[in-house]
Amino acid sequence: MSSNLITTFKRPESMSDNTTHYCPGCTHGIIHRMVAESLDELGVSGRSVGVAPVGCSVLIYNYFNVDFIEAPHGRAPALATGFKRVRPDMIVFTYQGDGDLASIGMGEIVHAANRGEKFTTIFVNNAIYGMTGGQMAPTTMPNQKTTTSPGGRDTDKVGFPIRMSEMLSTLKTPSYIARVAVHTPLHAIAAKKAIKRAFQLQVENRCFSMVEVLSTCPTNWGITPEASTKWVESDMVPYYPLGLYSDPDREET
Amino acid sequence: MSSNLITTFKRPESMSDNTTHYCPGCTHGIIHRMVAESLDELGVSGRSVGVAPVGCSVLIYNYFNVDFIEAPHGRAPALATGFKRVRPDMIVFTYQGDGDLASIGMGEIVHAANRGEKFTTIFVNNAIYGMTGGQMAPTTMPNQKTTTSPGGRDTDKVGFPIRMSEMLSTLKTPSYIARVAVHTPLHAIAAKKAIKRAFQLQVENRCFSMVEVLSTCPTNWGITPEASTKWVESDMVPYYPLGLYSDPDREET
Amino acid sequence: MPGVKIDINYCKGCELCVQVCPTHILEMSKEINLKGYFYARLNEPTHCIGCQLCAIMCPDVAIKVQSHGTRFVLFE
Amino acid sequence: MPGVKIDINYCKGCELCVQVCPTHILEMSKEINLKGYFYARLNEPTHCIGCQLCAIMCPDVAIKVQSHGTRFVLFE
Amino acid sequence: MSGQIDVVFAGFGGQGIMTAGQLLAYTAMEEGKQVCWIPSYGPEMRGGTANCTIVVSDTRIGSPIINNPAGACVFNRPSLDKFVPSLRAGALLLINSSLIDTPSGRSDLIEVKIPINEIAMKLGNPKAANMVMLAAYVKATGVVKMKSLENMLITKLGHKKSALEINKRAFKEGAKAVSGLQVRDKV
Amino acid sequence: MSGQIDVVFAGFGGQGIMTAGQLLAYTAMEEGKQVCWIPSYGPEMRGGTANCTIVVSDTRIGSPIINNPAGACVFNRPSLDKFVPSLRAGALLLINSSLIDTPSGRSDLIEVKIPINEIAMKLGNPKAANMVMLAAYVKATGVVKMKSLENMLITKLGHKKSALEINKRAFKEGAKAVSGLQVRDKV
Amino acid sequence: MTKKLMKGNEAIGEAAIAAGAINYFAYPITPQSEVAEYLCWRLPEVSGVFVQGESEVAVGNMIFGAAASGKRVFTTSSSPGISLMQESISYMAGAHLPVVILNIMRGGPGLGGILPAQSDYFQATKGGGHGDYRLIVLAPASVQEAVDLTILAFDLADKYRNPVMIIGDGMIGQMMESVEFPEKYRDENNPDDFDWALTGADNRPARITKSLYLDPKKLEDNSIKLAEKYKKIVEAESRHELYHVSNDNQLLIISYGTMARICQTVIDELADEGISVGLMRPITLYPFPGAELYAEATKKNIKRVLTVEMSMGQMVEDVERYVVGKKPVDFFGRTGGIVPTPNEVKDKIRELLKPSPKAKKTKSSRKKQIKG
Amino acid sequence: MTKKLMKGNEAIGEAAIAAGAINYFAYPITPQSEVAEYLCWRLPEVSGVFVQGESEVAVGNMIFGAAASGKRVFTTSSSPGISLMQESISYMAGAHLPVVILNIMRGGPGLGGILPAQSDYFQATKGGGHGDYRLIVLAPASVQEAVDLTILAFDLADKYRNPVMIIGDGMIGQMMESVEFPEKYRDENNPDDFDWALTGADNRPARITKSLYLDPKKLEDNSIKLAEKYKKIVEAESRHELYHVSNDNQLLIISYGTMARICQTVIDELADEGISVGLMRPITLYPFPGAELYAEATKKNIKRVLTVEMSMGQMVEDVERYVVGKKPVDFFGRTGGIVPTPNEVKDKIRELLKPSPKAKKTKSSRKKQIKG
Ligand SMILES: Cc1ncc(C[n+]2csc(CCOP(=O)(O)OP(=O)(O)O)c2C)c(N)n1
Ligand SMILES: Cc1ncc(C[n+]2csc(CCOP(=O)(O)OP(=O)(O)O)c2C)c(N)n1
Ligand code: SF4
Ligand code: SF4
Ligand code: SF4
Ligand code: SF4
Ligand code: SF4
Ligand code: SF4
Ligand SMILES: [Mg+2]
Ligand SMILES: [Mg+2]
Repeated sequence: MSSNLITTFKRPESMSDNTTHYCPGCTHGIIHRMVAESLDELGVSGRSVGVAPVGCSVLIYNYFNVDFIEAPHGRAPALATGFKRVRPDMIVFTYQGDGDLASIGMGEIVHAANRGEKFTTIFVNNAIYGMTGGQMAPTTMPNQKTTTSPGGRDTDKVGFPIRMSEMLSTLKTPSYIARVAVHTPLHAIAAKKAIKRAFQLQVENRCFSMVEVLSTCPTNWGITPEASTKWVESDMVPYYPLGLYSDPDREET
Repeated sequence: MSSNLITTFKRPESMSDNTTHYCPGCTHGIIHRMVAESLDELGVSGRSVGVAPVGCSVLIYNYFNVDFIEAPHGRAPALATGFKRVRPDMIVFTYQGDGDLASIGMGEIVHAANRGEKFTTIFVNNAIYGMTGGQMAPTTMPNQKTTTSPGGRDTDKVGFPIRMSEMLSTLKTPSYIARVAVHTPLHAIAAKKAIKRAFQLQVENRCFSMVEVLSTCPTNWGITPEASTKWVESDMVPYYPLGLYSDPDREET
Repeated sequence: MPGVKIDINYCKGCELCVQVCPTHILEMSKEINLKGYFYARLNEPTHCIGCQLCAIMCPDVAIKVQSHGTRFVLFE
Repeated sequence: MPGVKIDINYCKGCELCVQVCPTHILEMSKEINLKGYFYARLNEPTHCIGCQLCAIMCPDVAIKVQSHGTRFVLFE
Repeated sequence: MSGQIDVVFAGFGGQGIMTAGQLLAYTAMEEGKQVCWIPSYGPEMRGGTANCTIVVSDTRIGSPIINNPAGACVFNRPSLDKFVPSLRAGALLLINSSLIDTPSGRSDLIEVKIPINEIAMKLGNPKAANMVMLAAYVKATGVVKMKSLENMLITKLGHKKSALEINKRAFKEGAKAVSGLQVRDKV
Repeated sequence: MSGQIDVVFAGFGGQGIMTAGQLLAYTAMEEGKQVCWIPSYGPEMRGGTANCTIVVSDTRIGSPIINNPAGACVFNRPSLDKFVPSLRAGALLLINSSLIDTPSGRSDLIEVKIPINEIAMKLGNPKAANMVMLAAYVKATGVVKMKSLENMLITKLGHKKSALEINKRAFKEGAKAVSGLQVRDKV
Repeated sequence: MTKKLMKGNEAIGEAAIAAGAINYFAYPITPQSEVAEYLCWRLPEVSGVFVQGESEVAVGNMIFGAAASGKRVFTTSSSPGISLMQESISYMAGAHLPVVILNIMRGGPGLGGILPAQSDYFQATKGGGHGDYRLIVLAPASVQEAVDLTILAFDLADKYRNPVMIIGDGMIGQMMESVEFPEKYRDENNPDDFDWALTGADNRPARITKSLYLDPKKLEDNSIKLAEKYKKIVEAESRHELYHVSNDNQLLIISYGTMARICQTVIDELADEGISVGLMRPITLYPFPGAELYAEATKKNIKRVLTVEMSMGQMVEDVERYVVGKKPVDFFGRTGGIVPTPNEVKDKIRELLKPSPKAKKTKSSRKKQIKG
Repeated sequence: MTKKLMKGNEAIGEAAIAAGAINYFAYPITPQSEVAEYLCWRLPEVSGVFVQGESEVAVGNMIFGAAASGKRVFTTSSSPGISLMQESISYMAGAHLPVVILNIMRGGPGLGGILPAQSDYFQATKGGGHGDYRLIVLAPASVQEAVDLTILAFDLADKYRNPVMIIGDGMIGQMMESVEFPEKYRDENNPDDFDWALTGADNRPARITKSLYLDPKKLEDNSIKLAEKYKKIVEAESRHELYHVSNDNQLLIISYGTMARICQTVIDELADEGISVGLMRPITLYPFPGAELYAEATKKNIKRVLTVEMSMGQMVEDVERYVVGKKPVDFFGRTGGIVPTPNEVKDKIRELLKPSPKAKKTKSSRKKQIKG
């Protein structure tokens, strides 16, 4: 390439040089990158603290040049609450899977959102428990096969998938809540915008912010990375509509 | 009274003869009566099991001629799930306060509702922790004074009261969810109807059912029983609109 | 003639029944019951219309209502 | 001429970049990298339009994109 | 006073039992004594009985729980029944005769009946009954000086002039009720 | 075989390490022996190395963890490096020469190189490499009878005729690869 | 009875079914998720109940509710998940409810790791929850024993109306060994057989399953009732196994679970070297076979008592308590997922038995170690 | 320093402020809700943080997150609430985080009651959570000592980077006694003083607060690091008090917290009867003053050692362990909210010291009791 070329896309500063342990094609990596870019662009990575979940992304701290706490399974919002309350000058975020946030951590996320804790949650919904080998999550799609729903999720017995963004946006406390996806570049660009806005609102000390990101788990879905992106579009998006669910700037209803 | 008089209102069979430990004018007692009447009218008290919460109504089992389990604080829906799954032929209900259900027990109620567990929850919302002496609950009204919000609930710091019926009715799994009140006889009559329908749906093995009942706590609100009923009308009902939030018969949205 | 029977030992003197009686015939006694509460009592029994409102509101289910003929159901 | 640089030791061979490249110039190598994956590589460098789609989709942030002049932002 | 002195204040919720006991405790502390006030609290619900024990001592206090108190101020009947059997021989028993019409039935106690509710009513504030009782106890035992007690009252109520006045008068009446009695050495 | 015999199967995920080991364990059990199969599992993520230890014995098995195995079937290079040092003197080491080009470097082992991937490829199913290795090990040690192994294969794969055939042929090839070798008494 | 080669986790699941405990509630956690993955398809075959709870807190309470029915209920988890059940376990013990809980222990504290460990001994045997209560604690050393003890666990739970915990390490869960199940599987409990089960107050007074007693005398009575039960359990249910115990032994090893099997190999190999060592393997960790330990440890020939655990030293406290200073008590342990090899244990024993002129042989080496 | 008459619960709240621990997270539970009710208005006066969490599970994790900042954090609860914190406590210990947790114990197990008890000794000292970890455990006997130990607790937590638990019974919480606070309140910690606090990775490598080590060697290293810390704590931090200990003592009482004060009265009253009894009161329950106990208990004049607890017998296991059979160890306890009276304890002692011809005086009466 000639010398007047400039770099338009590169690894964000906030990311470390380590390669990840994620499976090939797992979109956790894309979401990591967007978080790092947001911290970079807002210039806050030096005063940020992430809270890692238990789930495939438990080792997220290995991939960031940012301080991190490792939370017990599901409790990241409680840790983030504790940290942010004593250090309101810092930028705090949790990064949580769907098992972590929507199953065991339900109480903690609802209450953190309801108290209006001023941290940011990146909620990676891949409709399954990735780390433990593909068990059913509260977000698993109807009829989706998992190791604990070998005949497919039976909604008569275990109910329908929980839509966290919809649920949390019923709370009256102001918040920013959006659902995005990363299965195509266009979706990914929108996702990045939402994530950045979530952090931006925290920088402005406005409100609790959460971005739910539809993500893939090729390994436990048992299909290729490409097929996984297709499945997000064909099966997940219709049930989990993308969009803005709550915004502090929006007129209250 | 002359001999052709018939009794039109009396203590329901399912209630025991014990006097309650509730404070004078506390509407927990009215709600107890309605639960007992519903069991009587449906003829199911002999095959019912109640799950008591931790809260002022922890001793509910002393006032019913019905089998009961005493749950840890907030976990009644999990106990009810366990019991009902192994004895689907029995009628199972939880009776829970707002601290119990909406604070510590958030995870359990959301997931029981979402799995569509076929039991009934009577949710007594008195906007305070009664039993422990009047601390703030997630349902405490904005500016309401409690022993842990002596300056009144500050929504900037702790958020707005949680509206459980609204939140749970966002779940796609079919359910029956209604909010009622008992501060006037007319409201009480509607409340009784809702409670009976909740049990009726369980008898028909239809769905999870929950009735949220706005209730009073004269003692910890620090006002008379009469003033308490007024406060329900003036302060609680506007924030907690009464009505049907979810019904399995209703067209899905 | 319809009427109510108040079991004074259940009564805790909350006065909710007194507030709701449409005929204003309930009042609080000057004596206390075993538990030390001033209890509710029927002042003018003949005016009772058997509407059950008092009973419906009584948190302690202390009130029994009797009426003529078939069960008189006001609100169903 | 815009272009991409793929750090083959980050690449896990997921092929997501290959799928999204609008000019179809990415392909998988026949060799494996240190980790044992067939990695992505640029087939016809001259056709790259620097659109970044590959980089945006790469879960392993293995791709760097370079372009002429001011930063070319396609989608903002 | 020398050594350790202990007393139980007992009645039902709302009679100001805890406050009376605490005022005694504050005063004793102010006089430089070791002191321990401990309530007996019931179930997490309202109502029911209330009582507290106060131990005052010149030296370090051992057990805050007293098997056989040297004094009891009983405000209602159930409290009389509850505490009389455990009082040590020679103990001082002050009975609220406004609400209790039976005697203790023991012959080894110094027993004084005081109609504290009526006295308080006369003073114009039924809520001052507890102060009548407290003053009677203090006067009779000398556990603390009456003057100290009054000073403590001023410290606590200084800003509420009217309440202060009534309570001061209640002190006088209480002291009067046991005038002549001096059990200082016995307890 | 007499006494106890133990072996490690080691390679990376996807090479059928666990399956081969389990088939051996099933067969030994069917022959009436005591048997213990234990995997070594890594972090909760995918990929990486995989290995399992099989202990076969006529009597009750003590430790399922073997310090110094009497046998090792290594499927890739990292496994060779990992297990060679711990093998006991005289142990049988079967090396997958399709992926490993270095020798063990020890002189006190019975070392056999078998290009199992190539053999399997020739048989038309690269996935049968593990069966080639298994058969070679069984043939060389006699830990179980080849016939028993085949019977077990039939039990497990009876319904999948084509897979059965290929695996049977893999057995033959594996056995052939160690023909002449008999370490029965050594291990 | 036919033999099957099965993974410990799956065999335990099948054993529960054999015991008539077809009501299972669990939340996934490595290294025991296979129990759920097995039972989620196996239970429907026997008309059983399988529920994946939303958390271990919920699961602890689901089994609580289910157990009140009089039916047999089962859950499985691993260390952090068991910590989350402590409140419910205390409640179930207080309410005299029979449940069986399996803890496939992993390395701790905290998130720790997923490899085998035995560092939850204290939690299991002393009660990680609040109040005066005890669990019956069983520790299998092989897949077959895991099956047998699982079945026993349900019997003990029903007999004493007390929660029973089976503790195993990751090895027990992941190992495949041959196992036999009973010819005839037990039927589900009939709730009507119990005078405490909640079956509906039809023609009988209502029953209450509870642990609250606002009257302290009644609450103490409940604790005394529990204590009397534990006394019976201590008298009747202590189980252990001796291995190579003889009057030639110079040293007695105390070890449980798979660790004890490794010690068996140690003993066999040391015997070849002419060093005679015996093993006492507690099968019940509560009740701890204390009297039996005392009897063995105080035999004249025993010079020292060595406790071997996959922990920093937990059971050793009980060993010290029961050996009451009669013999020096030593400890060897690895933790965090590291399984001590026979060689390491042998080295430790050789060192302990080495006649050293300066070291006072009667002093516990444990004193020099970390303790408290 | 001026004296104040204060309730234990409130005094402890004020003591935390004095220690610079102005970050408080809690969930209401009797009999300690007054701590929160006090701090909710008192903390804003000192620009502190007060958060009422949604549950004890959440609170345990809020203090976890807050502690990672390097600031001093505090929580208070009572028995069932403490059980719910076990997972987070194990995590915080594993991550070497300093926090202080107060447990005002109530009767258990289960919902139990709300009256004073000491039945969470095991949970506090052995670790109710999973894995090899320990808490430093302090047990005050008076309101003043509650204040002093609360301040000490924060110092110890910071010094050792380990959670510290203060355990008191309902009496400590409800009692009013006169207390003195330090003249000068301590400032908040400055997070920059610590090389582990999360202050933002600005111009330095990122820091991680964690307990996961997938490599078992590293996980074991963490356990060893913890164990070495505990060894130091055992060596340096054991605290106890002796009362009326002399060569005339026939019997030695071991008792802690307010129970020990009741025993002081017992000792005074028995002295009047001519019976000489001494008391050893552990102030630190972990580290347990074991060597000191051994020294006192083995003195020639001591005939028996009596452990007195408000439980069915928990600390007595440690007493047995440290007395190593040198003297008979007896136990007296009441539980469920019943506080033993001095008379009961005196009766027990008189009975124990009665020269009985048939009873073998050297046998522990505890053997006859419920144990295991
Ligand atoms: C208390 C507790 N329970 C269970 C586990 C086991 N566990 C680890 S990760 C996980 C689920 C992860 O799923 P998810 O949150 O969806 O994240 P993903 O791996 O899919 O990204 C579970 C159940 C644990 N570590 N701790
Ligand atoms: C684990 C646990 N945490 C806290 C408590 C203390 N506690 C008892 S009842 C209660 C709140 C009750 O409030 P609510 O549920 O609203 O019922 P109410 O008394 O108002 O009817 C609390 C916090 C407890 N018993 N257990
Ligand atoms: S298991 Fe699924 S979620 Fe986890 S790294 Fe692999 S693909 Fe991603
Ligand atoms: S405290 Fe409140 S909720 Fe409880 S019984 Fe009294 S009035 Fe009712
Ligand atoms: S029944 Fe109606 S009229 Fe009669 S007393 Fe009651 S409220 Fe009044
Ligand atoms: S409503 Fe019931 S309790 Fe209240 S005053 Fe009337 S009769 Fe008495
Ligand atoms: S920048 Fe665009 S054109 Fe160039 S390789 Fe990537 S996707 Fe293809
Ligand atoms: S998207 Fe990234 S990891 Fe995947 S093949 Fe392309 S360069 Fe490799
Ligand atoms: Mg997931
Ligand atoms: Mg409430």
